[in-house]
Amino acid sequence: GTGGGNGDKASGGSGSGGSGSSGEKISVTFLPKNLGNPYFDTSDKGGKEAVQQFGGTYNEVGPDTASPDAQVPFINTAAQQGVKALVVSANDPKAIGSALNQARSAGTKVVTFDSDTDPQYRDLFVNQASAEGIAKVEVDMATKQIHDSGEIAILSASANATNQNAWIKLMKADLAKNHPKVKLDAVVYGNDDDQTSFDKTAALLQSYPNLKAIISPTTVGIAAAARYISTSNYKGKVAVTGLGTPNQMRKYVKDGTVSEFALWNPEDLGYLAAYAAKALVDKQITGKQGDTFTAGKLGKYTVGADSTVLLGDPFVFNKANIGKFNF
Amino acid sequence: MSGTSTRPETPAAGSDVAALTRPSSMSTVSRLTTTVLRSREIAIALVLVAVIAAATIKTPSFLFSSNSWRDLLLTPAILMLLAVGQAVVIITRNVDLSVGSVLAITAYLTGRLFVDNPGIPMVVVFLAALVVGGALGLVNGLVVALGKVPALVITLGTLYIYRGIVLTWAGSNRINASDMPDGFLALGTKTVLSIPVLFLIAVAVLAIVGYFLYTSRSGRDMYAIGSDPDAAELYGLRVRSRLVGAFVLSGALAGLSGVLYAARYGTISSGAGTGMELQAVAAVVIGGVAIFGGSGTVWGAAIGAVLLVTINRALPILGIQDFWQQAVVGALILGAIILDRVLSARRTRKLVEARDAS
Amino acid sequence: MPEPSAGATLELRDVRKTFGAVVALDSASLVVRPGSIHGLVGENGAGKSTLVKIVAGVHHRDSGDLLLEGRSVDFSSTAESKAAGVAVIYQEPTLFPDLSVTENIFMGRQPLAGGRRIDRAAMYAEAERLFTRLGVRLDPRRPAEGLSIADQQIIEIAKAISLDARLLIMDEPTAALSGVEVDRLFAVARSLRDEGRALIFISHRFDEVFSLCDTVTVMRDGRYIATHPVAQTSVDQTVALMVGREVGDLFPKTPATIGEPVLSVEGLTTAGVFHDVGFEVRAGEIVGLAGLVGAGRSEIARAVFGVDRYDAGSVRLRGRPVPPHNPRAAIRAGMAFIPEDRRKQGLVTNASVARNVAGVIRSSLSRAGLLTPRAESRAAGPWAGRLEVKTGALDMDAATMSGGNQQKVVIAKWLATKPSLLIIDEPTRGIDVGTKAEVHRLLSELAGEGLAILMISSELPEVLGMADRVLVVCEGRLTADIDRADATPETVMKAATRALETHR
Amino acid sequence: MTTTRSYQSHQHPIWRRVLVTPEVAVIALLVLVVVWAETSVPNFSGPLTFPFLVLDAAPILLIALPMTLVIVTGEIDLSVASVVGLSSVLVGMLHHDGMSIPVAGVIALAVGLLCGLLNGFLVAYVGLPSLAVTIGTLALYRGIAVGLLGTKAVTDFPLKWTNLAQSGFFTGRLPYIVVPIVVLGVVFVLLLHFTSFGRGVFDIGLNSEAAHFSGVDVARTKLVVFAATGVVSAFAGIYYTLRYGSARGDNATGLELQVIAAVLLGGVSIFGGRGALHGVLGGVLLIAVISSALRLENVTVNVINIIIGLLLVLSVLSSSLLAWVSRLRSAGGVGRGRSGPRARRVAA
Ligand SMILES: Nc1ncnc2c1ncn2[C@@H]1O[C@H](COP(=O)(O)OP(=O)(O)OP(=O)(O)O)[C@@H](O)[C@H]1O
Ligand SMILES: Nc1ncnc2c1ncn2[C@@H]1O[C@H](COP(=O)(O)OP(=O)(O)OP(=O)(O)O)[C@@H](O)[C@H]1O
Ligand SMILES: [Mg+2]
Ligand SMILES: [Mg+2]
Repeated sequence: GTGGGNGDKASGGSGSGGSGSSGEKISVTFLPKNLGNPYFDTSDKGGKEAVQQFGGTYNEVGPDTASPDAQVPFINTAAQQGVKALVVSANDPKAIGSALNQARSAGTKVVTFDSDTDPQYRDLFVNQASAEGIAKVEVDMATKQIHDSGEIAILSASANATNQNAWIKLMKADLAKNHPKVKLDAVVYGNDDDQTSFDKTAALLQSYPNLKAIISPTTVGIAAAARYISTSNYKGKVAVTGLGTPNQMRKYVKDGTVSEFALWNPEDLGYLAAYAAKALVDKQITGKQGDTFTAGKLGKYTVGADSTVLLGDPFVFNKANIGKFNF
Repeated sequence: MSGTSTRPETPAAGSDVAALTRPSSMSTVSRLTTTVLRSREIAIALVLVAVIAAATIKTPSFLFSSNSWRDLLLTPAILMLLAVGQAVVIITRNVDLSVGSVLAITAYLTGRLFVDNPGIPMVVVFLAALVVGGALGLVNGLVVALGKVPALVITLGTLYIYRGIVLTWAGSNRINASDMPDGFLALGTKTVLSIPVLFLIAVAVLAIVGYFLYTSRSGRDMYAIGSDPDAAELYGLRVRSRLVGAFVLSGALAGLSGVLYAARYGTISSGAGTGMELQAVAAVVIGGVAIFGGSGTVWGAAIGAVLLVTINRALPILGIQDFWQQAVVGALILGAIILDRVLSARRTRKLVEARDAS
Repeated sequence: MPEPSAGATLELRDVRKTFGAVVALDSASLVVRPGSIHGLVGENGAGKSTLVKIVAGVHHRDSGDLLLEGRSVDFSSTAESKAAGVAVIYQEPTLFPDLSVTENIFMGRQPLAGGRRIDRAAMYAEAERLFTRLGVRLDPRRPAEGLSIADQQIIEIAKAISLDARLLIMDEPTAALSGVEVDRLFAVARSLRDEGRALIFISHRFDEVFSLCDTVTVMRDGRYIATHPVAQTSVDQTVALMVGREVGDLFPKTPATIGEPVLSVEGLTTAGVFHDVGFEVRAGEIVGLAGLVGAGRSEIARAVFGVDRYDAGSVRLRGRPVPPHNPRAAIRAGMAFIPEDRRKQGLVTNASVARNVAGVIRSSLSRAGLLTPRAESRAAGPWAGRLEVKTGALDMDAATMSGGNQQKVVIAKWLATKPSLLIIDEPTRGIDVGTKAEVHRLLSELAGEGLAILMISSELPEVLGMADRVLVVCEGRLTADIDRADATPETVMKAATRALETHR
Repeated sequence: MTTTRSYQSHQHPIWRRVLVTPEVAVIALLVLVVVWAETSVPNFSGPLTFPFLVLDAAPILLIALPMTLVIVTGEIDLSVASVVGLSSVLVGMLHHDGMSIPVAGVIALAVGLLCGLLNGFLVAYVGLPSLAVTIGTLALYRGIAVGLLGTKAVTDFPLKWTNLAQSGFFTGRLPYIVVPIVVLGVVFVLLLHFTSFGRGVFDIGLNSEAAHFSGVDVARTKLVVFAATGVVSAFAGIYYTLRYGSARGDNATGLELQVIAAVLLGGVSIFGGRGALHGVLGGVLLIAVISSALRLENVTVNVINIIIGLLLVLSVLSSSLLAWVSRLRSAGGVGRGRSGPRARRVAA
């Protein structure tokens, strides 16, 4: 639910996109961190919608586990196939870099979304929200619920997740600076696995009996933490917040375990990434700061520093508004 | 004829050696107590108690907070079931590496049944998971028993195949807690007399399987087959059907754990249970079941599972950082098999010495 | 074809069985009557065990008739034959080491109490009864692990008897038993016969066959040859039928010039196994190591060669010390060791003849560190030839060969190392008379060439017939050193049981 | 004993011995798949296929070499992927602390050797079952790797070194990693198939007691093969780190099952004593080529999983199936076989 502008497909893109510079369809491959992850299911759905709108061919591939070495063969395959654009959420900022560069030298445009690589490996990064914005909204949600004092903990994805680690760093700084009475007890890692995240939550609560809130900046983690707490008598005593999808969290918002959590619209994220890819393929933009393009129904976007396009601010879901979303 | 009968220096009743070579010379009570006290199960249970005690002393809430007791029993329930099935298979000198993938299939099946058939009775879901798990185990068992091929290879193959099936079926779909009825999800945490239902299920299964292995002919056959498969064949034991039975049991229990997984974790994706097979084997090994079959009990395996899970929960409390936990678990497994080795070497030496002395 | 008989317990007619290209049984026939002990003899590979396994339902015959008490039967598993009253003691013991001896006896047919629950008390009581009948005192609750081979054989016998079988088949049950134990077994067998049961007894020891059996059937090359009442035939006649040709002298011992000491052992001790063992073997000499089974002869040999550790003592070969627990060093020093269990210790049965024969010398066959199959074949050929190993080609698996031929392969493998000392444990165990004579001739010939030979044997005639000197072991101690001239069954047996006498 | 017999070396002509083997079956299948992919999978015949294939398969290919020896001795090593992870972490940490890549690499290799020696010692000298031991060290080594690095991931490797792992001769057509693969491949083929040590490895797998009685140092041989597995896994870990330019504790998780699957697919018996390295090479490449071709066909990873699993099951079943078929055939024709070995024995 962010971004704005007109939804007219006639603006800019489709004219040159349908026929393309070379006269063939624009092939776009989406490579999420892993398959079987509903977050990417949703974002890729947005990507598919966009690609269909501008008349390209859409394809989604991915490994079954979220590890960089598993992603590399799919990047290689895309290069072999000579797809026009690859839209990827990186499992490691560096590890897939050389594969991406190989794909780029074979003529593929690389757009990262959700989780970035080092800038030299891609043409453009479509950022869901600024790291500062995400860190701030999470800290704000948590501290508000515990009246700005008490112990909290963070349940993250894997220990090496780029975006999570960046946010955690910013959260720590924010806490130290603006919330002196809030103590961060621990950061634990659930590896984006339901069971591990769930068991880690239980262990957290046991190790830190005075815990007042858990922040989980990952959709798998927040759902697992909410599930554990909703079935324990910590319910109502320990707050859970972070980044989650409405469908996963609906039950816990309704039963009062969770009062609010945040996310951008992943569908819009995929949609924007697809249009950004198209703009690159059409040579409408090159990734230079100040380039502009129109992303279908989302309207006009401008490339920022470091070849980054920002989707918008995170959106906060709560009991009042969650009913309006379905993803 | 037997030297034992003619030699003066038969071991005195009650001695160490006597417990091995002349158990009948002891009274029933002392025989039972010796057996129990010397058993591997007790050793593991003691380690478990020590771990719990240490963690509780450090942080009393480990045992005495409201949820702790419940979680202490609840968390290992799923691994216990897998370990019981795995133990039976390993006792027959086989191994079942496909259990993690079977769990994923039936966990997803559980979710799907609830999503596609609102109001479906829980019993039907449990039965469906048992049947599907059993059928997947049947495939393993038939291939291993009829093809006379190593179980390690076959179940490594079906590990991939079954995982591929659930990946195909589930795709990126994820079953969320809101997709399943509250009554079912409540099962994941419900307690009876402060004991979690899932744990009761696991213990009931454990008791039935343990009783069956000890007192039924087919149960004893499993030990015989694992002890010496060729001899079992010559003996006229129904080796094939017992092997198939062991794999069906393991599959069915993995199927059952799939349902429990759904109830407990509330979220099911195609990646559920990845890597659980090695944990189950590790629990069995820790529990004192010989990896080459023929000896050990499901009780040991179950205690091994509880120990494995509890250690993981106790380590952060004992001040071991999150990241080092796996290393500690590895050391625990090595310690357990080395201990087992020392004990069995001692036993063998005593038996041989007893023979030499006679 | 033996005379068919109306009252026969077991009757086989023209039974045939092939394993792939191997014809194990060509046309086997046998008639066994109730109340009789029927001897079955034949060379290695004659098909005796295969015949047994067909009756037991382990193998399925390709053609021919199998009748049990006149009815044609068709067993597809050992369970079926068991149910039909056939009990078998197989050539290889079939115990479950992890289980108690009682469970071993009653496996698969344990007495049941209510709810199909195993009635352990009844089972132990029944086992006690069996052991009493067999005159042994084994604890029914002890595990089978760690039992001596003789005790293992007792369990097999108890198992077979407890089946209350009409037909009891014993495939070389005495191979590992000592004299006393054999006598006890025979007593039980006779009492079973007197109860009207039928027994089949297979052995390579003719004295046993002739003292126990009333009828004997000879097989050769998978075929029925003849059946005679024991009273109407002789060992020589039977041997001639078995071999199908004349067997020369069984112990062709030729005198050899005895030279320098090759092996000298001093104060060899392993706690609980053997004590203060010291002896010498000279070039050209065959030293026999005699004693009861379990006396510890094999252990001494194994310690000397270095496959087992020892606690104290020294081993020297031609004056130079041989390091303990290091078979490689022993081989380098010039020792060769032919162990008692061919299939488990002597051979890699699933490897080719060439690889087996070249197995010990292969490191010397490699050029620049590299070894080729061709080099192995070339080295193996002459040795296999010298031993007259019967095989189609050098790359056949040793598993496909008969016991006698396998033994020749093992001997060839060790002779290829050109040793100065040969230790040979039970050189002819489970080997038929024809091959036996060949092995003996070979040993004699080797001694004549100046090889020092230490020969362990449980067959007294072999020891007396072949050895220049007999060392007797009793309970891990050397109790006598007897010259060929003075060695008689009486002197040897006396020394072999001396310690026992003093103990009592 | 004056007459000495002479023997033919082989019962079957050379073509039959060389061609009718499980290894050749795997290689034939590989050739078929390659032909199919070249002709009908779009883009497979492109210039990028080969280098990508080699770069991706390299760790499996490398580790499969010593793993074959381990499995031929009748043991198994499940800890290899954890050694890869540990070696990767060490290289990363040491490099991060200012050490040069070669020095860090040597230390990683040494630690890999230690890991292998620990496995080997517990299996060979303490006599523990390798399946249980290496499940333990799988957790132990991985745990140390993860513990050492925590949330950090070292990624700042010098281009010089990452290039070495990522590119190749002829503008990248032939990856440099081929060189160590070929060298180690030749070494291991010679070691297993053409040395006395290799014969010992087979003998141990077939009958370790008999091997011991024939002077094979069973324990030392096992120690050596486990140690070699540790070292090569560590080398694979270094390659892995540089290839992906990233040292993380969880690198190569799950690789052990892929390696074992490839080795078994290559015709090596899990019971030990049987197998050949050309078959293993075929097995690794077969999985790699199938995966690559199917990805190009946009077939998803789940189907690839299923196919690998099926291949594995069929590869072990095939010998049973063949035996079954030939039993059926021989049961049909009882009359034949009379002139078998028995006839020869009588004649002899
Ligand atoms: N399972 C089998 N596969 C192939 N060949 C076999 C098999 N079992 C037996 N044979 C072969 O059948 C023949 C008869 O073997 P069998 O074991 O019956 O002989 P035997 O008379 O019992 O000899 P021994 O006195 O050495 O025990 C031999 O040539 C043997 O190699
Ligand atoms: N059931 C068994 N389990 C393990 N080892 C055994 C078993 N039976 C025998 N042994 C070992 O094998 C050895 C050989 O046993 P055996 O009874 O043949 O006597 P021996 O010591 O070899 O003496 P000899 O060669 O004089 O007969 C035993 O001494 C023992 O060490
Ligand atoms: Mg026989
Ligand atoms: Mg002996």
